[in-house]
Amino acid sequence: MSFPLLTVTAALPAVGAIATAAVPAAGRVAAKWLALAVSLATLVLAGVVFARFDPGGDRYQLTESHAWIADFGVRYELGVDGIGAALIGLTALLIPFIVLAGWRDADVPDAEAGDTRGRRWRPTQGFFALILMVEAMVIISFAATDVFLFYIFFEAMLIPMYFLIGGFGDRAHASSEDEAAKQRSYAAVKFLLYNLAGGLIMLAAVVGLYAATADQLGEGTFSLARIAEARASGELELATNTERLLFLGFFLAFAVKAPLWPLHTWLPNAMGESTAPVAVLITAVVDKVGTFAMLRFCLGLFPEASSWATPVILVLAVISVIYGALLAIAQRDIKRLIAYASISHFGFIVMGIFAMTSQGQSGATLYMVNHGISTAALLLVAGFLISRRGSRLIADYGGVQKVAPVLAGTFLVGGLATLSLPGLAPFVSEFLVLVGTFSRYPVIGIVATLGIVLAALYVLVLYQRTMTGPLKAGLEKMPDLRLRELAVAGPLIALLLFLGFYPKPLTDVVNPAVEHTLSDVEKTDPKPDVPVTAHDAEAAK
Amino acid sequence: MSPVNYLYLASLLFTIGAAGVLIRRNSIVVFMCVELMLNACNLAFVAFSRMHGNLDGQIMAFFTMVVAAAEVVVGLAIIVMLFRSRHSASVDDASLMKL
Amino acid sequence: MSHVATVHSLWTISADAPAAILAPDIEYMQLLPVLIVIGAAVVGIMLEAFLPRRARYYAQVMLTLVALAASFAAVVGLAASGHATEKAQIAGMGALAVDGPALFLQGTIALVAIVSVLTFAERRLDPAAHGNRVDSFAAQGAATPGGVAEQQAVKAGFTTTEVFPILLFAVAGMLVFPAANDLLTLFIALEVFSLPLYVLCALARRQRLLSQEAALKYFLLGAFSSAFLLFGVALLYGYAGTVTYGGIAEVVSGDLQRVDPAVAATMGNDALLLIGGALVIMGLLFKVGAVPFHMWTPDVYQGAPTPVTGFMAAATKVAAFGALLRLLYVVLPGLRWDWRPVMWGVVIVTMLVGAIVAVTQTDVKRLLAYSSVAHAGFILAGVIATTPSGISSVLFYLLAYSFVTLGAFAVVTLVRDAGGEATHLSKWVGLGRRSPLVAAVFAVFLLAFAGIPLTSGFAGKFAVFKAAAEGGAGTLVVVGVAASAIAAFFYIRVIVLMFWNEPKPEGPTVAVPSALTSTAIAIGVVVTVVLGVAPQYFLDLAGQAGVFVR
Amino acid sequence: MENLIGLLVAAPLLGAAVLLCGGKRLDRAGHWLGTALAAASFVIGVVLFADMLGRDGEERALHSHVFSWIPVEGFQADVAFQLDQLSMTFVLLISGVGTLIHLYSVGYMEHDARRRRFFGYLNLFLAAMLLLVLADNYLLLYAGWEGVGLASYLLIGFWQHKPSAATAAKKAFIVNRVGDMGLSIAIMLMFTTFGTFAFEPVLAGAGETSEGMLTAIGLMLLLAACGKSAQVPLQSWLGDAMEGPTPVSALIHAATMVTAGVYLITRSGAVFNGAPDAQLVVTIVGAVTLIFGAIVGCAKDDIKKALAGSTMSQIGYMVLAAGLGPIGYVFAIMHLVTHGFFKAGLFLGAGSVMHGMNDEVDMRKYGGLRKYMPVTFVTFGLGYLAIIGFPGLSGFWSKDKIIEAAFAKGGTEGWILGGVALLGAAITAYYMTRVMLMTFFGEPRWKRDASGAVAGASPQRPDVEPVAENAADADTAHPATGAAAEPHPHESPKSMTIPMIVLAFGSVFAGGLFSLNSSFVHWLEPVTGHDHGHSPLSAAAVTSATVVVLLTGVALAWAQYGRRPVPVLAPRGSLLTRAARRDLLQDDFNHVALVKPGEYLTRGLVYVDAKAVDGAVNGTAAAFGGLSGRMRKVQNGFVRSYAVSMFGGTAVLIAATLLMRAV
Repeated sequence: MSFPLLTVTAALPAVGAIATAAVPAAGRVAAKWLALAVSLATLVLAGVVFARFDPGGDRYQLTESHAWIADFGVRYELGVDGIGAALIGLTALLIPFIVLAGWRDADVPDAEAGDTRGRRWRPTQGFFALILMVEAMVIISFAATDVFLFYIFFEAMLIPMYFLIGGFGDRAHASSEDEAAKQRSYAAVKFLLYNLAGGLIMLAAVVGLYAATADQLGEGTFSLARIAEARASGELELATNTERLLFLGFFLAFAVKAPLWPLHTWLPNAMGESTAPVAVLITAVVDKVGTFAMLRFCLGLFPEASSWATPVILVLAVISVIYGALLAIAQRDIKRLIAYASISHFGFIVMGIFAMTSQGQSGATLYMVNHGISTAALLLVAGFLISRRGSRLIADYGGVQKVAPVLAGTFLVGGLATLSLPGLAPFVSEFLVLVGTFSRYPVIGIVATLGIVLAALYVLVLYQRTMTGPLKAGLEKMPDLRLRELAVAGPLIALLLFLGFYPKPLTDVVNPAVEHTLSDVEKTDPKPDVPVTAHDAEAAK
Repeated sequence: MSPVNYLYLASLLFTIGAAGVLIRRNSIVVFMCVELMLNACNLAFVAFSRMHGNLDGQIMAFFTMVVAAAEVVVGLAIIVMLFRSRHSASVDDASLMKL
Repeated sequence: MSHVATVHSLWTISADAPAAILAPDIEYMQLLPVLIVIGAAVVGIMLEAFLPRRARYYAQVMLTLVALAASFAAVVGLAASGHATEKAQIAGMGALAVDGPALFLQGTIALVAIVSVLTFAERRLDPAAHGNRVDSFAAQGAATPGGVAEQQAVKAGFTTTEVFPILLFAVAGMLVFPAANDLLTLFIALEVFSLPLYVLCALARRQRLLSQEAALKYFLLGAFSSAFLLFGVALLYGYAGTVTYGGIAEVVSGDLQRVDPAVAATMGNDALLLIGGALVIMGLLFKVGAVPFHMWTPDVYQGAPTPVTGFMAAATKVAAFGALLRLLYVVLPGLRWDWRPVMWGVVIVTMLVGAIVAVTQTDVKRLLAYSSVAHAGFILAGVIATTPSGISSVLFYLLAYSFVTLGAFAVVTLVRDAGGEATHLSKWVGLGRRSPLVAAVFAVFLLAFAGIPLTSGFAGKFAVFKAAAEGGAGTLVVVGVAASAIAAFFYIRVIVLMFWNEPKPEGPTVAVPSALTSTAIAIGVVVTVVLGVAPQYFLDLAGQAGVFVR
Repeated sequence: MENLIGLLVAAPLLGAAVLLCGGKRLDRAGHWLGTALAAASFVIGVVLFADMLGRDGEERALHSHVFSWIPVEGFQADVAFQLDQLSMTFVLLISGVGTLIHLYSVGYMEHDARRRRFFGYLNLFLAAMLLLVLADNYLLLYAGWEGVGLASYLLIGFWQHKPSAATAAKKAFIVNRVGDMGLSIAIMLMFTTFGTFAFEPVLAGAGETSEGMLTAIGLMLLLAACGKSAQVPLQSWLGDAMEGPTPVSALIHAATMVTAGVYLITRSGAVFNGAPDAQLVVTIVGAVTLIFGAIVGCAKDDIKKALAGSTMSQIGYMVLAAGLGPIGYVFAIMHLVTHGFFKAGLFLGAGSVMHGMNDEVDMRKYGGLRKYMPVTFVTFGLGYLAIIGFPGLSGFWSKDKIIEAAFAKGGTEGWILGGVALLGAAITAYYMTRVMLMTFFGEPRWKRDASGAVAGASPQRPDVEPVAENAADADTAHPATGAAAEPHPHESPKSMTIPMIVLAFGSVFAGGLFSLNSSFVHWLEPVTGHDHGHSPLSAAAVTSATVVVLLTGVALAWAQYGRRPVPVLAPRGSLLTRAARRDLLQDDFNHVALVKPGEYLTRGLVYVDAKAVDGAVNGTAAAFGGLSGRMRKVQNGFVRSYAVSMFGGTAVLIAATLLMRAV
């Protein structure tokens, strides 16, 4: 029995969360440092996972398997393939920045701190504890190789997220505190109900999967390995309609999470009302579980149905790409703008996944990572900006670069990453996705390419309105980035540049996993019309 | 006379009792209707017992009487208590809780 | 002609000496759980009669707890000695079945009762009246609300310690109910636990008018339904010539060994069977609160003293579902194709109505009442799966659900304002700010109700849905999922207003409970989490217990 | 040697990184560091050039594979360089001119507080541009392509506090993005067709695929070229790009970046050769643009915008030439190089003028400056002669060849294209003469401080408004210089004049040098290929025709601006003039055709998102609420109605059971 690395990686933040929550009200600062320390320790562990993962090795590595709920055919089975490893790395990487960026977001206003209920009411501890709890659950769901285990945490993570969104909205709201509270709880409830509804549909599908396996294999099972093996040996033959229904059940849940048009409307509210770090947590970490699950479960469990649904899904994806971008252009609220931009990007990811080409899927996986980092950079800097002025409206800003050049600069880099400028990480993934899609579905690919123009539009318009031009009244005193904030923005940008020029470390890990997935769905890349001799020569050597 | 007729009678009584419960307002009367239904059941038991030629049905009837008695004890207590606090025995007045 | 002869032999004394009546032999050990409770109840009445008033409270509480604990121990003993499985048998001249489901449910009921007693005995919540600590029961049930008698009773520091023996009687009835092996026992048990509940409902200390109204409604409707049940019994008797489950089942499935020819002539009329079966099922559906027989639930839950509500909501459901299971699986399996479609309808309507109507409720107790209706629907989905996993899933769900319910109602007793418990939701606004712990605990229970993973609610829901799916009732699963989605909405609503709406200055206070209620709530939380995270052991238990003796 | 190639890019990149991240402490020496690094890469370029000359024709190309960039199954994008004659030409041009302009900027940006960042951006541009021309595959080229776009965005908008500058920068980037879309689609097409997008295999395999595919690729590449090289229909950004500091206009928007399109087309020669239709489109675009730009150039009173118009039209020449195929490639590049010299020189001259005139850009407020800034006058003059193609100077050699080639295309096309080219030459002569006269000859029109009065008077005059606006912006641009004070024209410092002189030499001799026994042709032939088409007109005839038309152009301009004094306020002018002042209504067109509809679309979608998509969900929720509200009414509190429901329920139960048995 080898050392249960994955379990520990996931358990550490969970334990840390409990510890953080237990810190008495007086020790707010201590709680913050504790949370930061835990998140960094987790990052180290994730680094170990990433290092221990051998691209040339088995499909799933660092596996653990224990009996759990025999009656439900559920086992506690963990294991990472390249995709999982990459995303666990991303999660562990972003959390410290999120913690650091949210350092002051949950401080009790002095007004409340004094009064008696300050004694019991400890929002700061709660805030960081919840973040760590989310991290733990996300990591488990990236590592789960048992459908039920995944489902449990896929659903459970909604609760801490729900409290993060509803409980800690940013104070930067136009109207009164009451109004803000209303908006917040509306956003939080919307988030939860959308995802819960999706999850419940998935529950039906999960039950159905159990029934199917129990019916054909004698005992019901949720283990990916077992199912794959049974399918390979022909023990398990899902009837076409059954498979399609089950697929839809799973896909809907993931499409809500991911969010795919037209199931996206919860995202702008959620991201708009929550603080920037939480918004990052939503879009950069939690939503990735959705796209990740499409790749691992939809394609892995229901290959035929996946190819059956591909055309429709691709159309929805490309609609998301364009639709999200157009709506982003029209937004007046910085965070909502970024939210719609994310919708557009998730469209790209889904497109890449269902293009069923190795470029597309590698691109999609890289996209998940890169989008996480770039959105984090952009959104966190935007958060710093918002916290300075106390408003999310673009119209309240202007000429910031004059007083806060560094802030403006980092913001611009984040924006350029969002419009996927070559040299920054997202370009690599976006181009791979486009090529991958184009090589099988040219029309879709071309339409999606429009997205890169629209992206330039919304990013640059945002930058122009907020950062350039004459200085808006009231911003004269705006301070530039503080050290803590630089510590957040700097590394992220460095990472964007590094991965933009040298994504090899990631691609090496991801490629084999993608090959496995493609073999699941029994798809091969379309061959070029003209096999160029020179190219073949290159490939040979 | 065939015992089956007693069954018809029992059903009739049962129906009358049920109808009474549905249409009468006075809680005492409603309660009496319930008792009537129970007695209809007794009649049915006895009739069946007669048809089957075994005693189970009659034993059932005895138990039912006891139960009915017990119900009276509890039921009347409740009704009287309510009457004392409201000065009304109408079941329709007891409708504070709704929706 | 022979027909007349037999009739004649019934009441004419024949010349030869009557056969000696041999005394029945009762397996007292197997009946111990029930006997202990009944005995204790009787003793309790005695205590009321003879003990001085001051001493009664403690004596009663001790007696009740001990009795219930002993009863539970007896159940465990029986199960351990294999009566749940290979030594399962019919006891008491065929009156009671001692088998897996019976013991499992009896154990559950005993535990539920113990926890309820803790909440019954709580005396810290209400402010002391004239220096006497008071519990949530009327000083003197008979005294008119607000009348002189009542004031005197309060001044004298009377408390209705009778509730404990009454509770014990109810428990006794409930222990018998799921074990009842003939329709007579079924009916008697039904009445034995219903009548005490009617009384308990009427004994609230605050808002006595509501309490009495609840009692009246519960009583009238209960009596009404039991009359139906009884008529059903009569018809089944008419159909089969016997009231034992085994006997009826034989007639239904048509394999008759020991039926005397006389009866054979007059039985087997399917109309009687179908109508009778429908009536009996209706009587049980009333107890579990399935639509359209659910309408008593909200009013009674709201009016009854909250500890009683908790007890009813948990224990009654357990007992009634136990009886329903036995009836459907032992007596009427031969009729599956007749009652299943009908039950489908009931299940769907119950799940949907419960969930939908709850959306607009404004009173916590009524909200929980409707949610209990919805849950009844979920459990029924498992009941009609007609597979072994169906039985075990229902048993597990009942265990999980009853403790969540107890915990939830226990929390409700803590939130109070001048007029006693503040059950209106508007009073709960901002609770999370004032006392995060209580709010958090309640949130846990709500999430369990909503079936969020890692809570017992999820495990149970998955178990029954799984059973239903295996039973080929995929449609029910889908409807159930839809209902859960709707239900989620109002659970979430409560959480929202507890945590994110600014507390109002005249908001409620949270009474600090004594160890009793605290224990009750703690148990609730622990069971909820344990059954959510590591349900396997209990699933095994339910699985082993999943076979009826016949 | 191969390893040096990487350094070409690395040096300026390093400079950019250091200068942008370095912070305040670099403010003092930063600009020199930037210049030094630019010079460094020029030196390396020269070394490599010498080395390349050491080898003969075919073996001159160098390859260097640095590292594997995006390795994905079936998709191998490498960071690898290819240095052949074509790239080498660009390397020298870019790093050479680039270095000079760095030097120039040291003086020009002296008073700007953010000079360090300016040099950072310049270095960034050099790095990206060199990457663009050195890449050995289209994807890496794409990276450089967007890199220069970014640099140009940053530099156009360098004075971000001017809304006009910020807008211009944004416009430039977005219009370029449209072109980039074309490039990325082209790359995808190549990938699906050839399974790769490295130059060698693609160009080698071009023959093996269908003409239709080649045409598609070619058109997409053309779209890219249009965006980057400001060709119709994506030309609208170049005029506004003049918002940037003048050195930027000289380097990026005259000498190097805007010519990237020509590079792309020439580089992809093999593709275009296989797709005549695509080539035809290329020539048409070139022809249209060269007239378009020329006309705009005639009407502008803003000296930089006038020059911008001329840039557009000159690039039109190059694109036209490139569209002609092997006949034209060499001359396109040759004109590109010569143009690089003289246009950069002209811009620097303009900059120097503005430097002396409080950043006044309105030529109507110049006049008679030759006395005050002799060096500027001379260098500018030489540039002027070069661009109008005065016999003997650079422009003459390259432009003349292009016109010949155009005629050599043969057939009606040949005649039309040739005619257009000639006409362009005439107009070029006209507007450049106009600039020359208005700036350096005639009465000084800046003596009395009229700028305030004029600026104040101008708003009623929509046609001159842009001028006044720019003047105002230019004033705010340099906080150091007083706004409306009377200018004291003076010669610029050495750091500015030296580059101008060097470039002037280039614009005089480069053309001749290249044409000596057509050395340039032989230099490039191995890469681009070359064939001498047979022109219907003799070379002599073309040449003389050219000379004639340019003389007429000069004469016309003299008649209009030389003999009579130039009015300080622009006359209303003919319809065409007014249209030309508004860049021939290109922006108005875009506004009506794209911007407005876009706004309506997005607004509409916002409504849809809120009402339809979101509304559907909220509607469902509300529906359940209403349903619930209605259903709870049944719970009316009356025990008897409860009993009724029970009774009814039982009845249904029984009925249903019996029914089940019946069926």
